[in-house]
Amino acid sequence: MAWNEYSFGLLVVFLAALVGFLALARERDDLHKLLLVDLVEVASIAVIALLGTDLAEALILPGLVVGIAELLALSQLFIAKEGIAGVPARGLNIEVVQKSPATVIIPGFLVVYGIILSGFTGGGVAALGLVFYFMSHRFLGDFHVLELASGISWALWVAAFFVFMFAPEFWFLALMGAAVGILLKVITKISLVGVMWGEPQ
Amino acid sequence: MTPATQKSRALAIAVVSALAGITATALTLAGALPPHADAAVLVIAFPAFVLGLYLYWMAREGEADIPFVGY
Amino acid sequence: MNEIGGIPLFYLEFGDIVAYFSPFTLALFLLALVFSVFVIVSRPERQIDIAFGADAFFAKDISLAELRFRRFMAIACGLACMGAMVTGDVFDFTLFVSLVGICNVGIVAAVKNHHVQDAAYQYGLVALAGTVPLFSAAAIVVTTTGSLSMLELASPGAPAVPLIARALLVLGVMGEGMAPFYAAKAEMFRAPGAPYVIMCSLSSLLIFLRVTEVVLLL
Amino acid sequence: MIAELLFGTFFGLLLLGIHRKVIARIQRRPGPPVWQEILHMLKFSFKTTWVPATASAALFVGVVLVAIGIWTAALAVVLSGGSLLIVFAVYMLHKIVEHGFGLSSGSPYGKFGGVRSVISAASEIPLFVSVAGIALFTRSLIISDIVAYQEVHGPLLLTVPLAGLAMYLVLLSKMPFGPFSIVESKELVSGYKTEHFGVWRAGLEVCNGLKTYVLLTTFLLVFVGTMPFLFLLVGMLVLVVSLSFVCALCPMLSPYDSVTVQTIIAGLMLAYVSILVVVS
Repeated sequence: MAWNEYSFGLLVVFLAALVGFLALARERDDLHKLLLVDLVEVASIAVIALLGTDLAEALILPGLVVGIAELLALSQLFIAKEGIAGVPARGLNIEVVQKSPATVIIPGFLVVYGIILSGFTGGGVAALGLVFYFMSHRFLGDFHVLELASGISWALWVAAFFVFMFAPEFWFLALMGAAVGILLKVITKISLVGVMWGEPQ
Repeated sequence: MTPATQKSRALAIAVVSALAGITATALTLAGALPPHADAAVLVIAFPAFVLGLYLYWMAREGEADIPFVGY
Repeated sequence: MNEIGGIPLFYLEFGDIVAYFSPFTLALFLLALVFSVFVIVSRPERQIDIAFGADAFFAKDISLAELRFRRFMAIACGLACMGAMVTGDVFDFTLFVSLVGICNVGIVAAVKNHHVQDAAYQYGLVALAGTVPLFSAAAIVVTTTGSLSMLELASPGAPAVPLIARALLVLGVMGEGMAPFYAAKAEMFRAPGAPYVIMCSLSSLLIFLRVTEVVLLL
Repeated sequence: MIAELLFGTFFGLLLLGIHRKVIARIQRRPGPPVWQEILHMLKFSFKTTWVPATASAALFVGVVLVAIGIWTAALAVVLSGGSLLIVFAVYMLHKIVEHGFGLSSGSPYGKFGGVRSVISAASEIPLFVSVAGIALFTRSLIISDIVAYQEVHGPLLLTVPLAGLAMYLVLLSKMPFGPFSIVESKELVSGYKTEHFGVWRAGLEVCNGLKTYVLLTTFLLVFVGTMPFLFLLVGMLVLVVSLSFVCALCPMLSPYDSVTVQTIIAGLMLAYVSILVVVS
């Protein structure tokens, strides 16, 4: 078998995974095990990334989604199992952060730039701005509006894919729909992280 | 549901599934139906026939015996 | 070695992703469907426990909220299974398999029993670790052959799939709940709610049967 | 196919009756008459039947239908010379049936029977070893192809005897009163069948008859090849008697030992098939 860049990359990734698994085998604490499994999971994403084409990006996304879903499910289960639900969380109670206009300007800039970028990356950039905003200003509104927006934009994204499949002649419409859908989806979903950071006690 | 209707319903299940199975096998022997269609019909009809028939002849129409109430 | 599970009866095309129904996959698909229907129509049983040291027994009841959640997870598990049975795409197969893993955890996670939750957690860790060989296998398949379609890979003249990819695929599926990794899973079956718990063992058997076909096909 | 179906059920039950008789004679008991299992099936079908109050009704009844249905499908596949993989899938899914029987009633005895059937998952691995062994030589898993291969090259039992042994162990772990039948052992009353009485039990007996017939037919077709119908029946009888000797002479293992022994066998078989792969 010829040794090329791919084989070496694979070897390195498998070594990394092996190290992760060894750590996993030695670890006894349940929470640490979960964190280590997440670390090992990165190796599998790296194997896909070694593909080195656009297809890799298309495969990483669902792989990542499934991995994160499992991780979330397990952390929820861990919380239930250890009975640590209902522990109060505190927000960032820093006066400068709460009063400074920079906490409005920077998110504003990021959101506008993100919308111009559009798509998954744009969503990520805009979401970063919103996370920053929500973290510095306590958000006391209704999460359900955000979740609703996220759900509807997700449906838009899926609908756009159906257009690609069954009516390819409207590809431009579908492309725009998918771009806007994923933008809104990623913005709203990630900004929830900022919201969840601190709830008033 | 009265015991009598239960009994007749079990009989109906048994008869219908038996007819379905026999028809499918006959049609297959005559060459009108592919063998896997016959198998598909029988996979559903045979269990239904077995349980329908047994439930039919198990069921009592009249009053049940006085149950044994212990020593 | 082309027609492992019999000659495919029909193909269902979604763009370039083809789901195919051979007698083998169709039979497995129908079984997953039948048990999903059981999950929908049947109420959970009331498990009887004997109190040790006393002449007494008690029945466990499942609350409505718990029932709803577990029924939902069991149906999701059934759907993921059906997907894994008929898909003709290696990567889709691995995704469905890891989805089955999540759903299996979800089915028993709502049970208020420490042993069951602990077993579910340990099983979840193994299942999560199992996604590593699964995704690696799919990635290696597509890198070495340039295709993820099982039908293309099975056709004569297709580039050979390396042995390591097949081995990783089997290893990943075993991680989702087959011997010898089922040790944590057996404890999950303590949980009451027969229709849902059966979905756990059914799903891992079905994906194992399917992976046998996939590995022989590639 | 109806004739084969009915014949298979009754002949399978007769074989199970012979199995009991042979075991009894080896153990110097008179034993029941050979048609006892057929009588059993009929007797249960006349008994008063209802669904227990604690049971999950749809599953309780549905699993009986599934049990008969999957083995009907397996018989159809064997008769039409379809894929061997389907027969083995049905064999593995029988575990789900046992599990369903055990859990659906809510009885602790049934539950333990069902859980035991799940923990003996290692008993299936020899199955895949025999599949792999066969596939290596015949390059096909379609039963008709395997039969055709044997007409040219002679019985597979002589070519891959250890794959045959693996399949024999698989048959053994599904025979009643065997060393591995921990799922219906007596400390659990009747194991997973405890709560299925009356008509439901009769349905299970039908399934057992059919299962025995299908598994023995598969073994003979796959490892010995095609033969006249009468020879097939004689071959099944010989197989059953040999299985009865094993069952009569081996005590039932404890659940832990059963799983350990099955795992060891599975490991040995896996090593064997990897050697086969390397050699070929």
